[in-house]
This record gives sequence, C-alpha cells and structure tokens, in this order.
Amino acid sequence: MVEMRMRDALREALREELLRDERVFLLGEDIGLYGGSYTVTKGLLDEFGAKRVIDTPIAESGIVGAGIGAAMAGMRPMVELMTINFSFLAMDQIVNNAAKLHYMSNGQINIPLVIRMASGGGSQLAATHSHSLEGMYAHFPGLRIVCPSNPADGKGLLKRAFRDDNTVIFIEHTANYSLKGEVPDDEDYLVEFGKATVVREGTDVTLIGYSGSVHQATRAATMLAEQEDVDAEVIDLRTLRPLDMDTVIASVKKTNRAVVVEDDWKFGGFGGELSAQIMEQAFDWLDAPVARVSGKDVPMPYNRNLEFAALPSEEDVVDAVLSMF
Amino acid sequence: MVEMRMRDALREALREELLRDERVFLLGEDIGLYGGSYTVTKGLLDEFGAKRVIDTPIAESGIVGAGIGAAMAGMRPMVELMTINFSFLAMDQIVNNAAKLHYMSNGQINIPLVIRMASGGGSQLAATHSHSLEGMYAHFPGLRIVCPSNPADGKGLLKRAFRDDNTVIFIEHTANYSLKGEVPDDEDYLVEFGKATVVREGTDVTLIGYSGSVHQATRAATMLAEQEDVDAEVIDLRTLRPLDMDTVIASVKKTNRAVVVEDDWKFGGFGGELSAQIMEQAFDWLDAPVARVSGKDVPMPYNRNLEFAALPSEEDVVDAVLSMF
Amino acid sequence: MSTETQTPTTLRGLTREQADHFLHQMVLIRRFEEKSGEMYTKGKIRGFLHLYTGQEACAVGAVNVLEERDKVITHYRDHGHALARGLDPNRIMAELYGRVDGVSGGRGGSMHLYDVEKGFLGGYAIVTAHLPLAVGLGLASNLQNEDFVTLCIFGDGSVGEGEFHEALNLAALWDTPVIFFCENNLYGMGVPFQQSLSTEISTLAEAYGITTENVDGMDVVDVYHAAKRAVEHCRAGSGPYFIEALTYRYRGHSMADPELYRLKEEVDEHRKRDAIQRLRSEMVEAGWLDDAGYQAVVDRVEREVDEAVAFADASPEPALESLFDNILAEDARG
Amino acid sequence: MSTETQTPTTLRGLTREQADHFLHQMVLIRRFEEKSGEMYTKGKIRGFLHLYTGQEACAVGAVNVLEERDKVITHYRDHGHALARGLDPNRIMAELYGRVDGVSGGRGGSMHLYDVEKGFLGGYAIVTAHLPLAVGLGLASNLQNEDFVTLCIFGDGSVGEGEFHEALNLAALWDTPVIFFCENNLYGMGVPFQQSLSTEISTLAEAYGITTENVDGMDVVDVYHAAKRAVEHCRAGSGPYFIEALTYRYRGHSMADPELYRLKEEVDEHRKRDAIQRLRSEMVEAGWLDDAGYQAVVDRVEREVDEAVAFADASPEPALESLFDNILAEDARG
Ligand SMILES: Cc1ncc(C[n+]2csc(CCOP(=O)(O)OP(=O)(O)O)c2C)c(N)n1
Ligand SMILES: Cc1ncc(C[n+]2csc(CCOP(=O)(O)OP(=O)(O)O)c2C)c(N)n1
Ligand SMILES: [Mg+2]
Ligand SMILES: [Mg+2]
Repeated sequence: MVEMRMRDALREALREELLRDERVFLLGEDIGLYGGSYTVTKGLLDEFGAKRVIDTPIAESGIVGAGIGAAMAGMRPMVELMTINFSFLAMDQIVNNAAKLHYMSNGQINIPLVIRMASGGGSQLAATHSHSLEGMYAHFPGLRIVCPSNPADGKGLLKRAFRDDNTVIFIEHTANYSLKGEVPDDEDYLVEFGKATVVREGTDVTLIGYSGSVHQATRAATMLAEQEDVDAEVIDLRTLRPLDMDTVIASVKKTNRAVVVEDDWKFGGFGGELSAQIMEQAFDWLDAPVARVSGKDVPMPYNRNLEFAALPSEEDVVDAVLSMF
Repeated sequence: MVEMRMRDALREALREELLRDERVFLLGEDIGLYGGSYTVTKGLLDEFGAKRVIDTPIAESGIVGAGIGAAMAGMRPMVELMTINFSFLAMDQIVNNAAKLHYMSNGQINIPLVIRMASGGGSQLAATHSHSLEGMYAHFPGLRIVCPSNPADGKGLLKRAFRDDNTVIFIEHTANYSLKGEVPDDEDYLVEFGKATVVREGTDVTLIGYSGSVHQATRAATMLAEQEDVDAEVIDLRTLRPLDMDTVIASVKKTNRAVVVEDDWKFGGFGGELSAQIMEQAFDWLDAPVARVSGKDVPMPYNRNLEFAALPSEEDVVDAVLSMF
Repeated sequence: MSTETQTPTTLRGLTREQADHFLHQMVLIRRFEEKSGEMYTKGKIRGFLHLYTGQEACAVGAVNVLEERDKVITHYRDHGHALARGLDPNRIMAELYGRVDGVSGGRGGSMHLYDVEKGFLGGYAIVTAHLPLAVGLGLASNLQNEDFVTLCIFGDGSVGEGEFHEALNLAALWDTPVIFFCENNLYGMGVPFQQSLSTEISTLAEAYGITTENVDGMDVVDVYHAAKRAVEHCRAGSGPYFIEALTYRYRGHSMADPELYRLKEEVDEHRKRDAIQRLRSEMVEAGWLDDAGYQAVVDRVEREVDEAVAFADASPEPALESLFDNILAEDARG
Repeated sequence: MSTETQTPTTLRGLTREQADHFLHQMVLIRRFEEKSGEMYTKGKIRGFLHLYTGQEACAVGAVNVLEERDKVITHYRDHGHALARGLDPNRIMAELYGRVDGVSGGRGGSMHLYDVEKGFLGGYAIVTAHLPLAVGLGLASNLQNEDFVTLCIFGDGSVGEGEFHEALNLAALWDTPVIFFCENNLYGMGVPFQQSLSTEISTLAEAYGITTENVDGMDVVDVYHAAKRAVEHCRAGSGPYFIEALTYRYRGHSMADPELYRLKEEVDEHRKRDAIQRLRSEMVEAGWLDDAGYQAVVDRVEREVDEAVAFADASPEPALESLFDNILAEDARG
C-alpha cells in the first residue's frame, strides 16, 4: 500500500497497463506535451514516446472513432476527452458504434476501448463546463460506466477497464483528483465491475452515492451520527453499468429507508432509476419514499454562491434523512 | 374538425405557421426536393420557395447551429433532423447552445427554435435507427420536450411550439404518422405545453404513456376491461418537459396503482423519473410498487421477431397490471 | 504467351481472368440487387433497403485490388461491396431476411453487414460515422507495423458532415494507409451533390494534402487502376489516398423513394454509361466473349441468386432467447 | 487640412483619430488582462481564465471595422473582443467576479460574456461550437434582407473540429455575410497548430471557395485593412470571407497552464513583435505621439481598469433566489 492522490493513482494505472500490454496506447487532447489538463498523463509521453501517447487535434468524434477503429483491429486504446462536456461531440461514435458494434455484428467485433473524461461541477466553470453525465451514458446498453470515488478504486477500476473487451466510459470527478488514499501497489490489483462497496455500515437509513457524491453522503452520515443520533449506511456504487443492486437492496431491507445522492440534475437523472428499482425490489420494506438529493435543475451558474446552491450538499442529505423519520 | 393523418396534421401546422409569421422558415435534410423523408414537408418548397424551405447538406451540428444563430437574430426557424438517431451529432448544439444561452446570457438571448425529428422503433431499421430519446432530452433544463400521440395534438402542439421563445424538441413517433384523427381547422388552435390528458377514465390502475406508448396503454386498457374486468385509466403526457405530474398524481391517488409505459430502454430511462415522482408524491396511496413496462435493454435487432420481443407490447402492460392485484 | 492467339493478352491492363471475374461480379451484384428489390416487395426483406444497381464498377474495381489482410469498411449501401469482397451471397441474402445464417445473425439487416474473417468490417448507417473508424484501422496498421490497407467507401452526401473533415485531417496528419473512396452518384437522397458541398469533392480532399484522383465510376477498368495506385501508395507508407468516382444509382435512394428530385430521362441517360455493358462490349471486341459466353455468366448468376434466396428462405429465424446475446463481449482479462 | 502641419494625415491609411483609438484600446486590453490575472491570483476571479495579452491587434483591428448593427461572436478568450466592441470594462470585470452587474449577471463568467445591445453575441467555451451560429446569423441577415455582417472569431486549435468544416461549407453554400477570423496564436492549449491541421489553415479555407487572406495578427493596421476588405465583401453580398491572423499569446493558455510545451525564449522572441509597441513607435515616427502622450494613455487606462476593479468589488453577489431565473424565456405567443 502506498498513499497517493487520485490523479497519481490513475497515472500509475495507465503506466502499468502501457508496460504490461503493448497493444495499449493513449490518444487525446493535450495528454502529451501539455501533460494532461488534469496532469493524469503527465510524464507518459516522455516515458513511452509519441507512438503510444498521441496528442490529437481537437476533434472529439474523430478521435473516439479512431479509437474504435484501432480497437477493432486488435489494439487496446484509451481516448482521453479532457472533460465529459466535450463528449457530446463524440456521442454518436460512443452510442452508435462503440456500444452497438458487438451486438450488430452478432459478436464478431469487439471494441476494447477506454474513454476517460473528467466530470462534475464545483469549480466555477459555468454551464457548458460542469456536466455530470454518468447517468446519461448509463442508459445505453453495450457500454460499461465506471465512476470511482477514491484512489484505490481509481487505480483498480482503470486497470480493470483495460482488461475488458468492451468500451468502458471511465468518468473522473474533478473534485476527486486531489483526494489522497492508500493504494495497493500490486501490478495485478484489479477492482471488479458491478460490485458496490459499503463505505460505512449503519442501521437507520441507506445513503447511495457514486463518484463525487459518495463524499457528501459520507460527510452527511458523520453529521447524522454526531448530531442526530441517526446511524446511516453509505454505499458507493463504483460502476453504474453494471449496477450492483443486490448490495443496495440488502442494505435497504435492513435500514428501511434510502436516499440517493448525485450531482446531476434530478429530473430524468440516474437517481430516478435507483429510486424506482428500490421501490420495485423492496417496496414492502420501505418506511418512507426513497428520497433523491441531486443537483438543482438549472444550467450551472458561474457565480460561486449560485453554483454552491445548485449543487447538492451534505446538509441537503441530512435534511432529506431527517424528513423521513 | 377535419379527419386527417398525423403527417398531414403536422404539415398543416407548418403551413399555417409559415403563412402566419414571415420569420418562420424551415431548414433540414431532404425537406424540399425529396418531399420530406416522412412526407411531412411535402409541397412546402413549391408553395413557399427555396428561401423559406431550405434543403441542407447532411450536417446535423451545422444546421442546428445555424438554426440557433438565426433564432438569435430574430428568426423563428424549424430544423428537421429527419430522425432522432441523427441528433446525437447535433447534441452539443442542442444541449450547450440552444438550452443554455438564455440562462448564461442572463436572459438577453432567446432561442425560439423548433427541432423536429422522427423517433421510435418497430420498422426493422435495426440498432442505429430505432432510438427513443424523449427521456434523454427531457433531462436538460432549458429545453421543452414535446411528443404528441395523435393528429390533433400533433397540430396543436406544433403550432404552439412556433409561438414559444425557447427551443422545442418536437418528437414524432414513426408509428404515429399514419394515425387518423379529427383535427380542428381553426388557425389559432394551440395545445398548451405541460397539460396531460386523461385518454380513458378508470378506477383500478393508472397507465401512463407518451408518443407511441399511449396506444399500447390504450389497447391494454381495452383488453383489461374486456378480459379481466380491470378498469384502467390512461394518461397521455403529451409533453415531458414541462411535465404535468398533477394529472398523474390525481389519478394515482384515485386508482392506487400505476404503470409507466414507454418504448425506450428501461434502465436509466424516463420511466424511472415518473416512477420515482409517483412514489415521492403518492407513497401512501400506492397499493403496489409503480411498474415500468419498457423496451428491453438491448440495441434494437433487425429481425422482426427479435424486434417485436424488444419492444413493449399491450400484453406486457396487461401482465404488469395483473401482477399488481 | 503463344503468338498464335489472335486476342490480346490484356484489356486496358486487365488480364482475361480478371475481366471474367469482374464481369461475373458485376452481373452478380446487379442481379442480386434486383432480386433483393423483388423480395422487399414481397415483404421478405424489410426496414430500409438501398440498392446498388448502376454503381457495380465501383465495388468491383476497388475491392478487387485488396489482399486478404486488407479491410473494407463502407456505408449502408453495402451489398455490392460485400459481394465484391467475396462474402457468401447466401449469407448476405439471409441477413437481408433477418435470419440466423445471415452474416450478422439477422441482427444487423441490410445496412449492417459484417464478416470479420473476410476483413469486411461493416456497413454503417449513420452517414460518415465510419470514416473515423477507417482512420483508426489505419492507425492500428501503422502501430502494429503491419501494412494492411483500409478501403473506406462512402457517398457524395456524406462530405458535408463534420466527421468527413475530422477523418481526412487525422488520416493526413497521421499518414494512415486509408483509401477514401467516394462514390459520387450525384445525389444524397434527393439532394444534388452540388448542394452538399460548396466546392468539388476532390478539390477539398486535395487541400488536406491527400493524393487525390477522379475516376469514371462506371468504368470498372478505370476504377481498378486508380485503386491499384492507391493501394501501392498506402502500402509504401505514403499516407492516405482519395478517389472520387463519378457514378449513378439506377434505383431510388431506398425502396421508399418516390424520386421526385430527378427525371426518368436523366436516369435513362446514365444507363447508357452502364458499366456491365461497357466491359461486356470491350470483352467482345477483344474476342474474349461472345453472346453465349455472356449468357453463361447470366445463367450462373441466376443460379447463384436463386440459391441465395432459397438459402435465406430455409434459414431459421433467430431464437427469441438469443435476444440478449452479444450485447457485451466476454471479458478478455488479457 | 492645413499645409502648415508637419505630420502626415494618415498612418498606413489610418486617421489620427483611429490611431489614437486603436492605441488606447490595445493598451486598455493589455492592462485589463494583466489586472484580471492579478485578481485571479487573489481569488476574486475563479474558474477558467484565458488572457488575451499579445493578441490585442486582432480584436482592435477587426472589431473596429464593424458598424453598430453588425454582430460579434467569439470563443472563450473573449475579454479583448468585448472591450474592442465597446462593452463597459466595469461590467466585464464584474462578470469575471460573478457579480450581478456583470454583463451576464454573474451567470456566465469569463468564458461566456454577452451584451446583446452591443451586438456582442457571446463568448463560447465549447471549441468551434459558435461557428455554425455565425452561419445562422448570416443566414438571418440574408433572409431579413438586412446587410448586417457577423464577425466570427476563433483560434487555430478549433480548425480540427468537424463544425469548422460544416460551418465553412454552409456559409459558402448559402453566401452568408460572415467573416471567419482565425487568431492563429500557434497553439491550441499545448498543441502546436501544425498538429491540429494537416495543411495550412488558409489553404483549407480557400478550398471551400471562400475568399481568404493571411495577415500579420500583431499589426493592427494590417488587420484593420483586411477586416475592412472583408466587411465590404460581405456587405456587397459576395458571401463569407476568411482571415487567418498570425499572432501570439504571451501568457499560458489559462491561469492553470504550466507552459511545458514552449520555451521562455520563444515567448520573448514574439514579444519583439508587440503590436502596442509597433503602433506606438509608428505614431511617434509620424509625429502623432510623444512619451508624455503615451504616458497619458497609460494613465487613463490605469484609471479605467482601477475603476473596473472597484466597480466589480462593489457589485453585489446575485441573490440566491435568482438561481432559477432565466432558465426559460417568457413565452412570446407572437
Ligand atoms: C448522420 C445521418 N444523417 C442523415 C441520415 C439519413 N440518410 C441516410 S442515407 C442519406 C443520403 C446519403 O447520401 P450519399 O452519402 O450520397 O450516399 P448514397 O445514398 O447516394 O449512396 C441520408 C441523408 C443518416 N443515415 N445519417
Ligand atoms: C469541444 C472542446 N474540446 C476541448 C476543449 C478544451 N479546450 C479549451 S480551449 C482549447 C484550445 C483551443 O485552442 P485555440 O482554438 O487555438 O484557441 P486559443 O486558446 O489559442 O485562443 C481546448 C482544447 C473545449 N473547450 N471544447
Ligand atoms: Mg450519393
Ligand atoms: Mg490557439
């Protein structure tokens, strides 16, 4: 175990995979000379050279498409789209090619591609640059959606992504990049997809988060324990597709209450899916409707106070929990 | 009142709006010479000329962007994207420009733009050409999402769309184009946004649909009445954003049971939002968990039987209802 | 070669074997398409069906220069390219029917044919979306130090899309061995190609610094030689190559097209350039073919196409239980 | 003009009034940007901040040829264009602070400045996404039979995007009065422009059939004359115009940029081309300016920028209750 930040854990994963498998290469905007806009790829161009770490033009569709094509031909590319906000421009490639070619070709074509992108609000980047789209991508069959909340998972899930024969959408919350944590240094350390973790055990209510919102949920759980004598269980989903409902349902059947926490807009967001599934699978166990604590349904404003008001906070989670009793 | 098909009702709406307001013009792929791929725009080039009915290159981002720009300058354009499947290519323009400019400019800029597109499966067009994305677009604040199920609503909602100062995503299910119905011929016939209709009154269960799925729900209601002595209420949402939850909740408080019916994939779909909101607002009235009858979570297969299996049917709705009692 | 023979050994650079092969393939494609149209009318084939009649010289001239390790990637009007690449006509027809023996197991249909073993990487129904994939294939060829070439086929209507630009630019920047082959059949659905692009297609391609040529897309020999130059160029590591082939489709855009945008006279005019008739008469002139020989080709093709229909008719529907198969690949964990 | 004056009446075609105005605007932009950088370091401004220092001649030379009814639309590096267009420096600074008096009410921030009354239709933070909007503005100008011109500004990094192609093509097809003004500052973030496009930017623009010129983007007079030709061309109904201006940004891409991709020496080399110094010395040569005169400009600017900061500091934060305002426009029902 070594203590490191998320960004360094992710870099380690990329390095190890580049060393392990010569089919792995990286394509992306400013991943080379610039050192990566969030420094995740820093130093990799120097170490692996311009054939394996390729700076691309700003052409999201083109480079995701090129990643798909290279994957078809047996390579194992990673494409970094800098931030998830720019992925709208590559959406057709992701949704119509990467996600569907295996099915449409009746299993003849695999697209082992990792698409990495930074996501989330909270940095005053305003409406065009503050999206949380984990849930939007989770809607499409044929993809895997991975959204780690801590450095160990970041490394283990990213390494696991390179071993997958399918396209993995790997989403990194910008608020997590500087988080520190213990990370296994085993080269074969992998984190399985579709296994949620119980971050904190509790008996009174289940708080469900992913990516950035795990931390609001955890802080809320601490506040609830210290100030309200409520013992909350916190679940980190880790991947949205596959989704580990077993862990969620087991918890809800114990606590009889659930709150979904996410940064994304509430209306039509992934929280609705979680809420609906909990009702479908644990209706008779619920003592209160499943609550959703989400971002407000508004394009993200630049102003700091407005942005803060638009994002879900631990206080919002506490309030939601208290209103259930 | 005149009896006409959906495609003709839509054409009437376009014609009347072109006649009424000289700022209205149409941009799109094959809307002119070809006559519209679903014949909605047929004859309009001849009647209004090439300045108001403009055949464009295949360039979804470009033409939606041009529509936005023209709207900024005071025009009232309609852009036809032929089918919703191609809208992934224009998604950034829709989501980052059309939906957000009013907010980001603090109300200085309006984008009165109508984006029309055909949607839905059932015609054996396979995975790339069978999307139902009403729910995906409904997630974005700043847009209006309109999805009529019958000719009268088609005409009234489309005319209403041209009177809106915001961008309206107007989604036409291909299975509805040939549907016949009575349509008011009043030039000022408008259908309000955010008003659901009770298509059939009932007391035992509420079936909620939109666009194509209203018809499955209605057929299921007939089967339930005739074969199972279950009296179902059927609601047509008509617009997803704004969403009329009042009508839905009033019905559920009466029937104590709800089934959401939609073509789209279940996982992460709009049905989750509806299900969650019903739980949130009518938890104590529910005798059973809200059920979702949706498309199967699979890229749409070409084969007719597989496609049929992938789409929700009236039998699926009936089964879902019966399992609630 | 014996001096006694009175026929030439080549026809504009084509051997007799090649000419025979090209003629057979073009007639096969023509007849296969006509039959597909019939089967569509009978309701055996559904969805969107885009026929390739008129454009046979493009597929046959271009695809035949490739070697086994090379790749073909194309758009939704893909039957001709698949047949030229040697995919089994039976399995193509079965795919159009949506049957289990179809090249895509009945999941893809007419617009989405795949046969990876044959290096046929698909028909793509989203206009221009396969061009970036071709660049990626070329990139892989370079990174793997192999020298396989990718033939990427698309229509004139697709040149207005942003991905056309992104793909050409990336291919040129990265020197990928990709042949961009534009079948300019004068229309994208009902839009004349002059309304798709403000300039000539080949002028634009050239502006990226890509070696470009224009060919007569209704002359299989012309197409063949251009494609051969293109393959040599790519194989030599000189980067991408662009070919614009002027051709014409005899049928509507798809089976649903009312063809309001062109006159029957225009179609008739282009039929005079017919690629099959042209090769046939050149072969006759060369003394390589007589009426009986041509009839033999037609008869052979008739049998092949009938067999394809019989095969498709006999092939079972996919099992309903298979609906969820192949959404995700088995993990490699490699 | 009196014959007694010993100074020329024009400086490479610029009147003395114009030269004074250009000098003042360039110095204002320079100082405004330096101050913004300071305020960022102090935490008064947050998010992404992209400074414009070095490129002043582009904004000032190009924007000043426009008339009131014309439109400006640009990317996220937009302070310079906004100032040149005459937006109130106080309200721009307030926007960078995120305050209610900001041009976008504090909702947009540095990358999203708007002032519709001034025909300033925004900074756009998604690279290239405003180019299609410019085409739409041009289309509206044609349809309304007005002759307003749209100046659309973007960077060298944005030419690899598909929308660059779609926009240029549509503009050329539809003869829209749009000036595409590319500020080639040699880098898109850390990517040298030769890595963004396989050809010269202006070569490609020309291939669409668009009238194109290259100018020295660090010479305000050169830029001004090119832009003037462009406006005349557009106003005459001759369709779009493309200008590639070679320039340089002195600071990093944004405040977060470690500038690993270029050497300090390179920056110093380009500083020798400084547009302000160039105009200043030409004005001195022409006898239009002396050291005191220049100092007066600097002093005036200093006051303006200080006032902007004071204004921004005094401007209130938006009320929390306003969070949901302006998501949707009031219905027109017109
Ligand atoms: C992105 C996208 N936009 C629109 C369509 C609808 N569409 C299908 S084919 C076609 C015309 C394409 O014409 P061209 O590229 O010339 O090929 P051709 O059909 O002539 O072979 C259009 C508009 C589509 N499939 N994909
Ligand atoms: C679609 C998109 N992709 C990536 C980015 C991230 N990004 C912001 S600015 C920039 C570089 C743009 O360079 P250029 O167009 O040359 O403008 P400059 O910054 O040099 O003025 C990049 C890659 C973005 N904002 N939008
Ligand atoms: Mg064509
Ligand atoms: Mg630049």
